[in-house]
Amino acid sequence: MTDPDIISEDADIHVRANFDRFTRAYLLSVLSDALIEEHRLKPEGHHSEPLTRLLNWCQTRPLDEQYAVLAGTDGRFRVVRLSGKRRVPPAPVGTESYATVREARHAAFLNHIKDLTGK
Amino acid sequence: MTDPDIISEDADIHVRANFDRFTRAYLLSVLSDALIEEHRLKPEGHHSEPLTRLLNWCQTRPLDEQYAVLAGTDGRFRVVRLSGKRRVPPAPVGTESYATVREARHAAFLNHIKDLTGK
Amino acid sequence: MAQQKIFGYANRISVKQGEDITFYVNCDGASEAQVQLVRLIHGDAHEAGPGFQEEEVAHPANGSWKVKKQFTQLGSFLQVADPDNRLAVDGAFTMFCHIWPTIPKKGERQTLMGRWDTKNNTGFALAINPEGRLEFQVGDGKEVDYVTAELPLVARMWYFVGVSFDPASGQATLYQEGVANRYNSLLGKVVPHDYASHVRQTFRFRQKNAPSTPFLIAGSRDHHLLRGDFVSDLFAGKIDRPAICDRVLSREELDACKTGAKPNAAAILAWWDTTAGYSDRGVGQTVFDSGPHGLDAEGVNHPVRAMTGFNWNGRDDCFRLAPEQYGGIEFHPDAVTDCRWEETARITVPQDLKSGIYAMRLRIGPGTGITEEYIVFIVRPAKPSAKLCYLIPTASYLAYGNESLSFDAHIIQPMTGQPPVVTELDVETYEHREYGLSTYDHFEDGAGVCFSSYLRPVINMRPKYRMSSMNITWQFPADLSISAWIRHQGYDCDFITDEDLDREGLDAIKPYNCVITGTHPEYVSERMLDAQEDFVAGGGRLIYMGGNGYYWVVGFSRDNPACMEVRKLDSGMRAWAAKPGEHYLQTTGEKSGLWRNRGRAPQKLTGVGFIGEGFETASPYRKMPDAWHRTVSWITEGVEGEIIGDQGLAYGAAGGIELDRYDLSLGTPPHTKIIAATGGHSDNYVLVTEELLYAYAGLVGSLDYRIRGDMTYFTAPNHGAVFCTGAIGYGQALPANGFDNSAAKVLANVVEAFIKDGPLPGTKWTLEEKQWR
Amino acid sequence: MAQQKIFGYANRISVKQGEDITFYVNCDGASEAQVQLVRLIHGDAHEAGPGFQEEEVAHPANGSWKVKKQFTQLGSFLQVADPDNRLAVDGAFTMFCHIWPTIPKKGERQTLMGRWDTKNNTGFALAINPEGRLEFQVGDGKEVDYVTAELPLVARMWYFVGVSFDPASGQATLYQEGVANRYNSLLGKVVPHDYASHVRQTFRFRQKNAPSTPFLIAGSRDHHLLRGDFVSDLFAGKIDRPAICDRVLSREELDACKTGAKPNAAAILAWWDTTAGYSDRGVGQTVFDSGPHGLDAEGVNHPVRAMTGFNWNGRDDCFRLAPEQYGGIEFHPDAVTDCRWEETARITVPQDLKSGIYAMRLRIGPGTGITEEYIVFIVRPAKPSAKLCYLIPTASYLAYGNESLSFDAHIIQPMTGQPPVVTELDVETYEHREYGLSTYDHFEDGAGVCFSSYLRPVINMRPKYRMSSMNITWQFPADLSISAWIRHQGYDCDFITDEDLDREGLDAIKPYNCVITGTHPEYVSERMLDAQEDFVAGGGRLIYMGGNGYYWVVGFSRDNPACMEVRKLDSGMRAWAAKPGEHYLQTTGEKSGLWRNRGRAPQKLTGVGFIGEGFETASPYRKMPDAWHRTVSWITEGVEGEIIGDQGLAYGAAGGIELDRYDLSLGTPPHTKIIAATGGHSDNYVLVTEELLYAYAGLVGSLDYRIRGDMTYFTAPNHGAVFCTGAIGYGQALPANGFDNSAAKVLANVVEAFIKDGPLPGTKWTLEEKQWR
Repeated sequence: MTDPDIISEDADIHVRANFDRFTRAYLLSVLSDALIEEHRLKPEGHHSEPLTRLLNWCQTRPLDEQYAVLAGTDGRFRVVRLSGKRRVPPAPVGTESYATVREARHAAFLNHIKDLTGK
Repeated sequence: MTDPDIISEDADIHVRANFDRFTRAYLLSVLSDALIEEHRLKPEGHHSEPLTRLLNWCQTRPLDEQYAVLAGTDGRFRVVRLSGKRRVPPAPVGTESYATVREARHAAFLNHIKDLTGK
Repeated sequence: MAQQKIFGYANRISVKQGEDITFYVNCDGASEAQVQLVRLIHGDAHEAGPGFQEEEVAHPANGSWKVKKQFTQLGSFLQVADPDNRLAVDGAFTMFCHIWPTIPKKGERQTLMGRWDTKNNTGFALAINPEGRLEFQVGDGKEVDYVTAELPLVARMWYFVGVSFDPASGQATLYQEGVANRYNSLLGKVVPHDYASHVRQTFRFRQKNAPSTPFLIAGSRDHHLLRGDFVSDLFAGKIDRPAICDRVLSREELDACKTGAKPNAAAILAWWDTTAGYSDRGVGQTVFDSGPHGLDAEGVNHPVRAMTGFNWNGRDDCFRLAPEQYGGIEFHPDAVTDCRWEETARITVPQDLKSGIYAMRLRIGPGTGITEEYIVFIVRPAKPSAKLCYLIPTASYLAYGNESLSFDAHIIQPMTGQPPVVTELDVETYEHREYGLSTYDHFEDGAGVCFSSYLRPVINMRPKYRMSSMNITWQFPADLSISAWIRHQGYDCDFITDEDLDREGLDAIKPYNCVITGTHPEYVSERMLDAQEDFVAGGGRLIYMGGNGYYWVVGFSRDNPACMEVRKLDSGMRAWAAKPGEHYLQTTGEKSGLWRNRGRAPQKLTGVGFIGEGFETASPYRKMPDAWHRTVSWITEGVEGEIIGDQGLAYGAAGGIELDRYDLSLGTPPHTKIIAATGGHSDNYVLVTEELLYAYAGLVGSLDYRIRGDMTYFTAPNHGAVFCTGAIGYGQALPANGFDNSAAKVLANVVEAFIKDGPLPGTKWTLEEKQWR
Repeated sequence: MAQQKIFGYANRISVKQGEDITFYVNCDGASEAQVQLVRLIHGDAHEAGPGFQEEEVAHPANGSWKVKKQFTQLGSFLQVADPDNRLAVDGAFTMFCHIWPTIPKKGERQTLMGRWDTKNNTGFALAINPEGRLEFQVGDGKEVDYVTAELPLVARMWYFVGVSFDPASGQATLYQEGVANRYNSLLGKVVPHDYASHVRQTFRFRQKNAPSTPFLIAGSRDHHLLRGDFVSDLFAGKIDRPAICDRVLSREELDACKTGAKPNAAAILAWWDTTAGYSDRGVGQTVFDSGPHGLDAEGVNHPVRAMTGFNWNGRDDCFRLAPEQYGGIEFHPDAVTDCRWEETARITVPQDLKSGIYAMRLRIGPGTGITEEYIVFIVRPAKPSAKLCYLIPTASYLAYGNESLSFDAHIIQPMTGQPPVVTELDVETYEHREYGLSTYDHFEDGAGVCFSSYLRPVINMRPKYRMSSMNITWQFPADLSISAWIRHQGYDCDFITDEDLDREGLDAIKPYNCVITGTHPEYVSERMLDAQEDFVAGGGRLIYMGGNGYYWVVGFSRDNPACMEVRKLDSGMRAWAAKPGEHYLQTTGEKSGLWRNRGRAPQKLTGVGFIGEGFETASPYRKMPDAWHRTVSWITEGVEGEIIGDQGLAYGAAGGIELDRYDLSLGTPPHTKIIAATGGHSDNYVLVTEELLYAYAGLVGSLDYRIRGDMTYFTAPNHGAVFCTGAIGYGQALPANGFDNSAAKVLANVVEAFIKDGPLPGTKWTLEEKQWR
């Protein structure tokens, strides 16, 4: 054995990337203002099939691509992005704050959409 | 203890009946010729949400309300109904026979619809 | 004319050139069968493949065999060897045992113990009557007297029951007390029920003891004009420490026996110590009498041992920790592990019969459906000669033997997504049920079936058969698609079975360069696993052709390799779950369940392991980036584009049914390459339960990237290697388009490399590359 | 000014009137804290309820406390008691052990064993260097010499490693060999990797042994100006049978030690027999030295025992079957089970302080967020006096103590369906992590956390706290909704804790007519379960207010009730799964996992057990036909129509979060009545994994009728009874609309009936009815 570097690449990543490519293509094909409005009006409970699939994609993205809501001591809510690294706290996303958890959660959702569309 | 009849009624049945009542009401509200045609054209794989829910209801009905396809020695296929009782063979449903498994499976589906609508 | 049907089995599933094999046949409606030895080429009539193919083989045994109706003793029970009839007690006696009945209100009588002749009404027996009440009876051949408890027994509760009878006074006294503790029974002490009953009655009649009546536990002697003697009134449930004494025991004495204490030694005629005989390697079928006469009892049709007894404390959850708490023996009236038919014929396998998959084909009348039988067996070479070896997964055939999921399993239609497609053969077998159950079935009382044997007709281990719930071939008939392909390719190949591997270990496969498995080698003993691991580590090449393989821990007892044991535990995709405390194989003393949960996930040997399953549809594979790596590009040579396996006999593509995945965290060798993978399956495909820590919505094919089959490859020491297809459907894809398809092409590349001596293709690169990637 | 923050804990979670309790406080940015004893009334600020409420209580300790910065020793390790410094070896020596490293390439040094002072570079130690290679070093206070293995260690593989050093020649010889077998390690023998390394080097320097340096296993001595001495270079992984000898052992001698053999007795300085001390009741924190000097080692922060050792054979899957295979001790650099801070204050609980839930409130600076701390404790009556007893589920509080699912668990968002709502407190705790983890978390090396203690700040066991992933109250703060309701109703009520019940058994609750639980009493020891079963069977009335209760088997050791142990096994809704062979509690010797899998499903005691869970939404209950039965109609008296619990602080209704179901097959008493049930939940509600045999699509709230909470009732012997709400959300529903709502009405009916002496309402009918229905 010449180079016993056993911390090898995880080939699982190839399969995941391939799956994600197809999933994003589908999601981009169904994404619409109406879908976003559906989430804004009712972020929880039963949704249309495209929104259900979109939310599933959002929720299962890697930890460092996940958003959370930070409840500030000022009573307002902000969007933060998880680090995905132990002990590394989440980082602020933008500067806006929201009056309700629901609005902030929708803002987190919009950040996922931004990541999806690259816009 | 005056009458130790411990083979008591299963109260779970009440809850199931209640759930089934609501489910049937929903299914009747979405049932349409188009839905039946959707199944006829493509009985397997991905379906619309109403058909997915309808098929879930069909597939999870009690065993004695389930249908199977009997492949005859004549090369044709018939619909039978399961007995739900051990060692009791399924019973024929109607007299029709079908040239393909797919057609017979759709016929089994139509029997579920009949049970649902009571027609 | 009676309905015509013919069924049979053989004494062996694997036989070497030059050895003998014996056949047992049961026939209704005919006295002669047309018999032909055939080599089985392909099993499935699917229009995308070559169709059913067999090859008739000349043999002196071909022609006509005399056949007859044969009878099967259903049900497990204990038969006491009592040559001196010491238990033919004419005087006073007491009988007792602990019981855990499962269907007390069965509507049929269930004998617990005694010496009773049902036909002639002679003898004595302690039983549960059809209404579920404890009952004792004596009969003198004309009249029968009964004493019956006041209240029915509650299912799945432990009781101590007994009876004393004094012929002098005629007094018969029933003793019934509940012995439930916090753990051993279905219900706890918060339930306001009084389980006790003590009834005394004076009988008018006395027992008459016919000399030929056996003392039985969990059944009684019966007789039928055509059939002769057999055992009926079978009991469903557990019995612990049955005993018989030669006098009336007092209430106080029985109170002591209730705790498990032995009665005064002088009184004992027999006291079967159901906890004796355990070692850390398991326990056998003999139940030892610790009384003065050594009247040991022998289990028929595998009463289940290593089961918790009346005194199980909930803490010692393995019989090896506390055998004294494992006196429970579980009986099932619908168990059968050996039909014990009379021999119909015995043949010698010709020395020059090529190793392969054969059957004795028997036909009566029209010779189709249930008037045609194939008794399948594998012919091994007397001496290994090929480079390639096809390891036939007979343990897995046993596991599925005579499964009836389509009729009995409420979950099967939600799983498969479609109504089953059943045949006359399925209906016939289901209705009569005389050939027993599979490890996917439950006994009538709800217990999972843990023993399966081939000493009975196994209707789904034959060509032309499709699993009715899925409407595709499964196990044996599916594996014929692989052997058909091997033959089509012209590879020289030896055939062996799981049974051979379990018995002989590494020696069985050491002579070969390459071992190829069946489509679904799911059931594996430790010896089978050790042999394959040693084979690969020693330079052998393994092709794992299936999905959901190397999954269950099973055991075979040395003295009866025809019978396999498995316990399905708290994890895995499984038809049933063993009760707490009953997770260890009585056959070997090992914990059963998933190999993954024993520290040997399939990934450690093969690189992949079970991740998802689905039916209705299948998908092709797509090449992954590793496919083009120069160390492995030879595998997909000749396959243009990214797609592999877009045809097949199982739902139209190679990547389907049960799927296996690469997972470094479960022991996939770190340098394993994913050559190709399926993905984007329909939502009928679901994640396997053992992958779930927390369930959540969305664990289905279209949403979870983990649900896919991985085609993988890695190199092992000494020029060894392992290639996996990652899906069951791959085998059924081989015959598509006249064996000319991309799945077959890839496999041919691998087989042809693997059977060659010396270094593997691509290895010249590894000297200048990182070995581990 | 430094950031201000204050955290604390107490030495007890339950204290009787008149007893003492000690507080430990750590404060940054202040030297004084404003302290006030408060009774906690309600915890959640939710607008649908009464909001946060506390009551200040006069006490001499109120006022100002001196506080300071305190330090926490993170990490588990073994400290050797060596008062005579016998291990301060100046001459030749050999050290060795078996190891199973989990993150060898950690980027930080990990000491395996030795006597090393990191600050002064003195002593000797065998370690893993930051690049993952075995390394031995000696230091004389100025210079350090190293010898390093040629190749890095592979994670989760067993090795035998050692070093010999001869100061005379300066020769240091490293010994490293792989000892993986078929079961004990991540990878099998099919992986072509050579694990061995043998390196010899001649050192220029020699060890200097400072008298004060301790001999440590899995860490080494460090020093910090403010903090003083502490332990750093902590090791992650297992160590088995470490030893030190007073001369150079030959290669052949070490080859023998590799198999587990002891070296020649004359050479041994210490040989820690990590397999000694096991009994069938577990093993403690002392590791015994079987060498000549008896230099026993003591575990700090609960190194995990009852773990498989290097020689585990895969067959003996419990330490009670083969303790000699259970020498593995698992270390985690991020474990902490006792902060061991200096005492800040001690107070006496006034004799007349009403039993209830109290806290010492500490504030610095602004006194909000992390500048406010509540150290919670329960005050028990010196002598029971009420009819009603609130059993506070402190074992379950421990289990969730400081959980960080929102940050670390990839599955939490798919589960909850929504992004978490985190606070400054959550972020602060996550970032610093000095207060340890919950049994829902993993250590940095991926192992699940099996010990949790309250001898550390527990940030989610305080008022005002919401679980961030769900944005509702959970455990302690949710249970305040029940105590607020009890107070609102004016019921006289005594409070006790799981800890009291585990220690005292039935005696702790026997005086009461009725015991009411918290919203989620999920973690239960055998003694706690026995006590409640005996209570009900003896005529007590139990109100189980929660969902997913009586679920996990946990253990407390007698000598340290502050620390709970649980192992999460192959089944159940769980954050992690213990490895094969490591399923038994080191604390008690019992198999851990689900009570259901031990033969004591929650249904046997309560009538219901865990069936489904979901978040985002909740639903009300609907009355089932039994509700109108004349024996139980009193329960819903005053509730018009069919709906119960359509308001609440947790997702707006009483029927939500975790749900429990009636199931006769799991031991629900057959005469149990379902008064009402939820149902038709959203598809975020899923079936629990332990209910799954085969997974299939559609096991979600809107499709599977089993996913619901059952409100049930049954009578027990001696006027006993059990009432269950069947859902966690019920407790949080009580305060809705000023405590005036249908859920509260039903519960009031039940409590008022249950606290009365004598027969229960409805029982007059049972004499003329079937008892069992």
